[in-house]
Amino acid sequence: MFQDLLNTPLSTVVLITGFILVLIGLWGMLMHKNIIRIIVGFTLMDTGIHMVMVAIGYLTGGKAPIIEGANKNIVYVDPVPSALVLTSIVIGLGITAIMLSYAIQIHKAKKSLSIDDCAEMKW
Amino acid sequence: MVNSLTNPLNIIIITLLSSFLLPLIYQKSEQRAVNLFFAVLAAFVVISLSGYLQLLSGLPTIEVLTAGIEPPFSINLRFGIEEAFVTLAINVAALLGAWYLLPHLKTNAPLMLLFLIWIMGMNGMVMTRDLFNLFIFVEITAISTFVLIGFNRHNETLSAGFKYILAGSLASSFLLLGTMLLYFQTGTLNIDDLVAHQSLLTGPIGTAGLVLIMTAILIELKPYPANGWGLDVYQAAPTGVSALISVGVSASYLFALYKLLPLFDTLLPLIAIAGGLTFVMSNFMGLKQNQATRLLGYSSVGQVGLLVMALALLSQTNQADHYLLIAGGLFINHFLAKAGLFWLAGLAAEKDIKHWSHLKQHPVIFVLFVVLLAALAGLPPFPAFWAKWALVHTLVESQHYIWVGCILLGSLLEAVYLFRWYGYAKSKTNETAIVCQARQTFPIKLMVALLLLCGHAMAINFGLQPERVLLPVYAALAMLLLHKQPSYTKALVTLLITGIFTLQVLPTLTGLSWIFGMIFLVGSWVLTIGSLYKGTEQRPSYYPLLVMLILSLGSLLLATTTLEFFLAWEFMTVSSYLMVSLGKNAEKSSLQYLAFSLAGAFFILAGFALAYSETHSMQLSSFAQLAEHTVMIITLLLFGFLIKLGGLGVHVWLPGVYTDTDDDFTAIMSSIVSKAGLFGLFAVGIHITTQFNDIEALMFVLGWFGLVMALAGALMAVFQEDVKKLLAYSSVGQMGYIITGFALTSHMGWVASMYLAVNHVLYKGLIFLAIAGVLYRTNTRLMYKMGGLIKNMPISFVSVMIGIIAISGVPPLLGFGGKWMMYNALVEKGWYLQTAMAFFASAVAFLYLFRLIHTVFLGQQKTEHADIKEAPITLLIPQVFIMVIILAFSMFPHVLIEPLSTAISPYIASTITWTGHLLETKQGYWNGFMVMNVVAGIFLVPLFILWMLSKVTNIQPVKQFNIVFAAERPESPETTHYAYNFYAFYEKALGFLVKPNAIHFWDASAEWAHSFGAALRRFYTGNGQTYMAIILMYLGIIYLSMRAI
Amino acid sequence: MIEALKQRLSEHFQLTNLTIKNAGLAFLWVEKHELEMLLRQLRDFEGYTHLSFIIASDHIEKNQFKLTYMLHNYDTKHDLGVHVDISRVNASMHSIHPLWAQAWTYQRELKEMYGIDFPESPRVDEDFCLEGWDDMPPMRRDFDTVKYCEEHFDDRDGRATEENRQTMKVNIYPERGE
Amino acid sequence: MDIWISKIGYYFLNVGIVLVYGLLLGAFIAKTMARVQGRIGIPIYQPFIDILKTFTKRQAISHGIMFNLGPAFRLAGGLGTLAFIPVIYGNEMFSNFSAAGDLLLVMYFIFFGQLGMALGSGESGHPYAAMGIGRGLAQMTAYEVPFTLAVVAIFIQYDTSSITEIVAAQQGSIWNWTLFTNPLAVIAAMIAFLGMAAYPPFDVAMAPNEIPIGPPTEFHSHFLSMMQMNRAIFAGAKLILFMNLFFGGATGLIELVFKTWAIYMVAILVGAAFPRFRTEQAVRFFLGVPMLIGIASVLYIQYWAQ
Amino acid sequence: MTDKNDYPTLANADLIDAERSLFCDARPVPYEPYPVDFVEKFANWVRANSLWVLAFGTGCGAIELNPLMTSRFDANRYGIQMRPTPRQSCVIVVAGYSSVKTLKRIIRSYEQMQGPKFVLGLGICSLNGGMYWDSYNTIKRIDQYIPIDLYVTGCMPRPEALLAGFIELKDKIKAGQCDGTNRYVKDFDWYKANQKKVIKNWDMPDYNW
Repeated sequence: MFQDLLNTPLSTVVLITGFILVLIGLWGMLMHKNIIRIIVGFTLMDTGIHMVMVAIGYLTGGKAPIIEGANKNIVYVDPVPSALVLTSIVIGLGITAIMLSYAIQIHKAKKSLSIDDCAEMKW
Repeated sequence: MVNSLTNPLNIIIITLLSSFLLPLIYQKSEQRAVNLFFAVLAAFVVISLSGYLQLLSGLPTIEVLTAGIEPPFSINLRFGIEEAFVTLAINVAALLGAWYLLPHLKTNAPLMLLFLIWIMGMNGMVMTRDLFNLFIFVEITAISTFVLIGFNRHNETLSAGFKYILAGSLASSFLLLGTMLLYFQTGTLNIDDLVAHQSLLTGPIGTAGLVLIMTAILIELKPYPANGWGLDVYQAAPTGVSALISVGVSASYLFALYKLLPLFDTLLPLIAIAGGLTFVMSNFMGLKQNQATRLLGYSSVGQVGLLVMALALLSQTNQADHYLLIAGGLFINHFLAKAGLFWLAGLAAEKDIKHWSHLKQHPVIFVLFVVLLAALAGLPPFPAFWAKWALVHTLVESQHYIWVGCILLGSLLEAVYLFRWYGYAKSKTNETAIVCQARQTFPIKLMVALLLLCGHAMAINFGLQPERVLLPVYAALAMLLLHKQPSYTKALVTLLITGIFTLQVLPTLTGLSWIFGMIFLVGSWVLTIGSLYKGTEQRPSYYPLLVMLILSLGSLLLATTTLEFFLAWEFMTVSSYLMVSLGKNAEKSSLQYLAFSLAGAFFILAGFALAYSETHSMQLSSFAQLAEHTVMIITLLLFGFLIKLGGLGVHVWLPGVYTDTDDDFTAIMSSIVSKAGLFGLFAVGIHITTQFNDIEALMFVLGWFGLVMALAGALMAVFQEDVKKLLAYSSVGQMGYIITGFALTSHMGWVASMYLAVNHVLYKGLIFLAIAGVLYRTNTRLMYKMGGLIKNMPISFVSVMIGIIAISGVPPLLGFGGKWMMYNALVEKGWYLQTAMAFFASAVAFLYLFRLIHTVFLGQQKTEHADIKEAPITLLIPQVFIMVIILAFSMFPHVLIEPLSTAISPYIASTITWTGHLLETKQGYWNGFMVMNVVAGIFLVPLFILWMLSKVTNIQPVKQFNIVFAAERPESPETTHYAYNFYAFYEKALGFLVKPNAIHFWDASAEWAHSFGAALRRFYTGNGQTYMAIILMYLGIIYLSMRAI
Repeated sequence: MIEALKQRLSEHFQLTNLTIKNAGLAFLWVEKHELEMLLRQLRDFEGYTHLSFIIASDHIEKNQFKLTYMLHNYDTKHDLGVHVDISRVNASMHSIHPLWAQAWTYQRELKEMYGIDFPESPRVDEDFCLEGWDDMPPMRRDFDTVKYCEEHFDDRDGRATEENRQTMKVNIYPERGE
Repeated sequence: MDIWISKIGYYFLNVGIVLVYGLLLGAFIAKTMARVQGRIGIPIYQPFIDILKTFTKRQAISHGIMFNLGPAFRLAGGLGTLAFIPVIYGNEMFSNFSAAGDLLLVMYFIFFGQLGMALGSGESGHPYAAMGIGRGLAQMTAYEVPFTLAVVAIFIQYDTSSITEIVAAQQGSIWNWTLFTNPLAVIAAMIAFLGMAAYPPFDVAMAPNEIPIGPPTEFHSHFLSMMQMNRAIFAGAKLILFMNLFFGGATGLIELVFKTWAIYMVAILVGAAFPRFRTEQAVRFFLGVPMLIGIASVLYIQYWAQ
Repeated sequence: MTDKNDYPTLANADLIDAERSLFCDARPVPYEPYPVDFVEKFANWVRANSLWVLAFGTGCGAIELNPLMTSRFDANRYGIQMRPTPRQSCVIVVAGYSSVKTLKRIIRSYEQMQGPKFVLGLGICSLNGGMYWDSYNTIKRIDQYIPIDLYVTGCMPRPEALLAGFIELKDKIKAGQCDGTNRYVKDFDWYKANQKKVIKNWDMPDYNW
């Protein structure tokens, strides 16, 4: 039993960790009132998703996809997710930056960082 | 070379290039940076336009391959006709929006840059065929949106922007995750490839991926209830940005959804439900909304929901041609109208729609506002009208009846809150004026022009001649140019236009249409003469709308297909609504009128669509082939027409409308416009003569309905103090007889019905014109405040007297003919108890008729009315004209009855015979000519006695207080004139029959709809975390219901 | 019973006199300023809920009007008259229409016939029975009705006046004569 | 042309007969009532004298043209109603202008005089006139219901609305009268007749003690005499109508006199025995049992008798 | 109808301006007998045989009018009827005393009757004031205010006497002696002066048409 657990491929561990991070991030976004904490939650979730992406692309025993010659026996890791992850990390960074700048502006305008103070419009 | 210049990829390349250049140039010269900025946007437009034109001319779809490798191994963009159309729309909107936003944008180079990137992102979303690339463009768009929303740094904007970021990032996370899951399952990111490998997507991972992607895109399209953040953005963001979010961003997401639809084959019902729910619910919630921008937000959300629903439903029906027409029509309509309205809201700078009346002081903006509202509400000639027509037809054909109900309900609600907005803008005057330059209104004007253009194009697309069917609109727009002229000129031009139109149209009509042509065209022409009496007033919109109304009535007559009919019907509804709304304090009543009229129109639409699904023909004559759905179709059409006729239960709009409109228009409204419903009945009725057996039960119910209506209308009229309300209820009663006559579905019944209709035109027009003169002179509508006016207004008195004798059916005037034929027809049909009921109703009519003439013209005159003059001559001329016609028809009834009989006998065999002047039926006979002569002769006897005795008797003319007053003297005219609560005793006896149940019912319904809207929007707590939770739950629900499927 | 009533009332009011006419009728005298309180007391606590009438009589010798407010008790079937003496000069009295709404009618009549003013009584200045009367109030004892008649209405010639009492005694009821 | 001249001549003969008869009938009824009360009562010629008296009034006032025309309308209404009713069956002399229209025409022409009269008395400006008309019209709407139902029953029964043919269908035997072939309709119609005749209990419109005689309260002198004439002619016409519809018509003057007198006596007897209804009571009354009887008569004829 | 200027007018000085236009201001004119003597005689006979009495109980004598119509005395047989409105009546019975207030109503009702019209004074009070000879509020001679055709004196005269009075009135009418209508018109100013002397609040036109 324990052995099985130890034998779990790294990619699965990463995958599971990623999903756990997503959940933690969501929990952070939903449960914390402080905007900064919400942003932290978002980055956690973002990171989690990236880990999931990487894990999806990984093949057990695969090598880095640097193709030298056409050796069909070598199993390469799928390079596409890795490329995508890079892109999405950049995007996630951008969004985080914007969120933070919003946080600054909100604090400037309202002297508060609570998300409850952002509820002036409803219905 | 040209091709390479107009390569859509250039949109992206140009943006990237200029994003380096712009900040540099900006530092040197602001103006040059702006020039470059517009050059880029113009280049976008040029690229997409040239691409669109090329594709239209038949060139193949442009496939843009990156990295020189075929997909799926590379990212590819596609620029087909659909993409070209959407990008063109987006880019045009972007150009105009940039023009609008320029004062804000040019303060800051990065803002311009972001704007360009934003537009590029939208373009990219439309064009890309790669799922991950889609994600990237989504993010590009989203990031620039976030920034653009927040640039003015208001409290509300910041809150809204942050909530938007939270929701948007959640959605893009879903998208990313879903993309990866699909990739994991299929190993490809290319959409076409994914569609090709759809079979691989059946497992849990694939399904989860699909659900995630679908949810992500749906969330971005702001479905109910996971759209609170979106509404906040619409409300708080700068209107220029809101406009582009509502149109541009939504368009690109919609197109993304459209692209991905093949992937979601199994999820189509869910998408449809999501869209439909959003459409109906957001329109319910719109009822409760008073913030202009948020109202537009609800409308946007609803429209997008409708589009989503239409996309989902139509892709199930496999009707490609309709598909594009409908989606494109709905899309372009929403696109243009919503952008225009958002910009207009920015110009108006007034949050609360109740304070929008300052718009009135700027007539151009006001007209733009009305046109945009009409377009948004899906009224003709704007594209949404055509799209909804086709959509309903398609859905009915594929038996999606419930969806049709949703669409019509949602559209009705939307029209109601939009036009309530119009009502507020129309109401009390606001001191503050709008400050704006022509520069700012330019994009709005262009949108309106494009809307009209698209409507025109759609008309062509539907195989109609736009210059004929859209004539009312164009004529009205042309009349608007005269708006600085005095009322006289406009009235004369109106008479001229309608006169020419009448002369053109009438000779082409035959049979019943000709008779209705006489009613509609000649009748309204004569009544229009009366409106000259308000010559000194400006009445800027009265005459354009009048022209539109009359011309649309004319086109109604010319209609041979259901589409033409419905189009003209809607024109008539809209123009009459707008005319009603011109009256003082007419906000509530005109809104009621619109709501009921549109509901009626939607019933008609549903009926036509159902008929089309059976016969596959839009010809009205194809109704003859109906078999299966006859009863249902006729019921639907009846509902529609009865609402226009003011049928009992839905008559509640009628008194308010007749009361609040201008007095001269009330005459037209009551005597002419109400006949449009009757024309509808006959236009359909003549084609279904062979199916009378099928609908006999329905007609039996309709017969009783008409009589109950006749009685209730008469009874309600009895208890009114307001003279126009009295006449309004009287119209309800008279319409009751006419409906019953139609329900008889026999030759004599129809002749009676038509005869009564012609009568009603004559005497109601006459009375309303006379009363218009009285109201003009006395400035009150309350009858007990009048009295004794016979001395001052003898001709008006004679008009009303002739009118009431004609209504009451007392021989020798023509009203008797109608009653006589009605009873004969009823007895002939075997409807005996109905006959007695009709008689009772006509006896009750005496009560209100006497009250009308007594309390206004007879009795004690008020002191302040002592010096009142006779009504203006322009009101008297049509009255005298109508009186002459009434007397002529009374003397020679066959002049009227014979054409009616001949017009109807092709459809139903005649059962009446003529011997000279003698009209005979199976039961009885009537010689109108002889009756007239006998009565005239007999009348000489008492006249002779009077004359003779006045020779030997000293007759002293006396004044109003010289009455026997129980040996006292009258205190004052007010206390002596017996007028107020005239029939108190009758109310004690029968008042319980006319408790305002219908009004209570509809008031309660409206209240219920509002409360329902209020309950629905409890989701929108304003808290970003709640919104996120809702989004998560939305995902969960979609997933669960997906599993359930 | 009526004595007991008087006892109770005397605790609060200065009752100057009490006359018991018979078992069902009694009269009280009260000062002008106490009248309203007394009536209120009688109405609210003693059961005299009904105001039958208000009359006045002219005591020209004492230069006084005597007002009589006649009350009725439905429970005991007892009538109680309350007398008030007021001055004849600029005669004026408090209005009791707040106590009994119908009092304004009597007060209007007294204003017209005796010239007793009741300030604030509704419509007290309007004509009541006489229309356009412009002379001294006719019920005052110093109003000379015969003189007024001679001034305003013409006699018909030939009207003879006999001594009425004598005529009756002699001609009509001779058997009762003395 | 000759036929028209003779027709007009015959018509005025009819008018004369009905006028004299109507006046005599009124006097006879008054006399009868007087006898019942133990009085001698008016001379039988008193109505004639009354009419002449009002004609010999030498002064009059006028409230306006409509006021003058009101009685003219009223009289024309009575004359016209008579003109469209055949008085005696099978006699060209007494058929009047019944060829111009059927029963429906008569039923609607009854309103002609009432309407004109209402306008005339309305112009007098007297509130009692308006009140009386309001009451009268309200009551009229109610009693028309059982009457119409009865008439509809006759329509069905005889399948015609021509008065002449209705009378023709009742000839032959006394058992052919509507009274016996369709008693329910006759009951309904006779109850309605009580309302039409404006005798107690349905005389609230003219209530002399309350709103001094209602609509005609301002009319006097020759205006009044025209209305008196109309009262006689109109009553006669209505009686003849009822006789034609329900009691087999008349083939001779004596039969006419007897039948109409008998019909009139119904109203008198009821009127002598009942106090006055208020308007709303009258309305409710007619819309109660009489209406149900009328409906029953229609249903009876429609489903039972055929 | 005839124009306003066609007839002689009255001042109506006691009406306020706003009300003056509400009342007719014509002065009454006498009527001439029919030009043919026979017609006039016949008309008088007709008038005498159809006496419509205004049902207006002006005073205590009104109680005597009621039994007149019932079975004991049955005035109907002489062509006497009650009418509820002065417009249609030809006889007004001044029944007993009349106070100044009632006099105003009597005058108004009398003027609203259409001629030929007749007045019957009932009871001694209408003749010379009777027992009200010294009342500040009761007029003594009714004939100073309206023309009287016949007195039936007594206090109160019984219905028999009243009936006899009516028959006497009929005879006078037949003889053409009842010209009260014209007398009133001819001596209009005298009557009006007398009326205005006793009626202080004259809030009506000078002649109530």
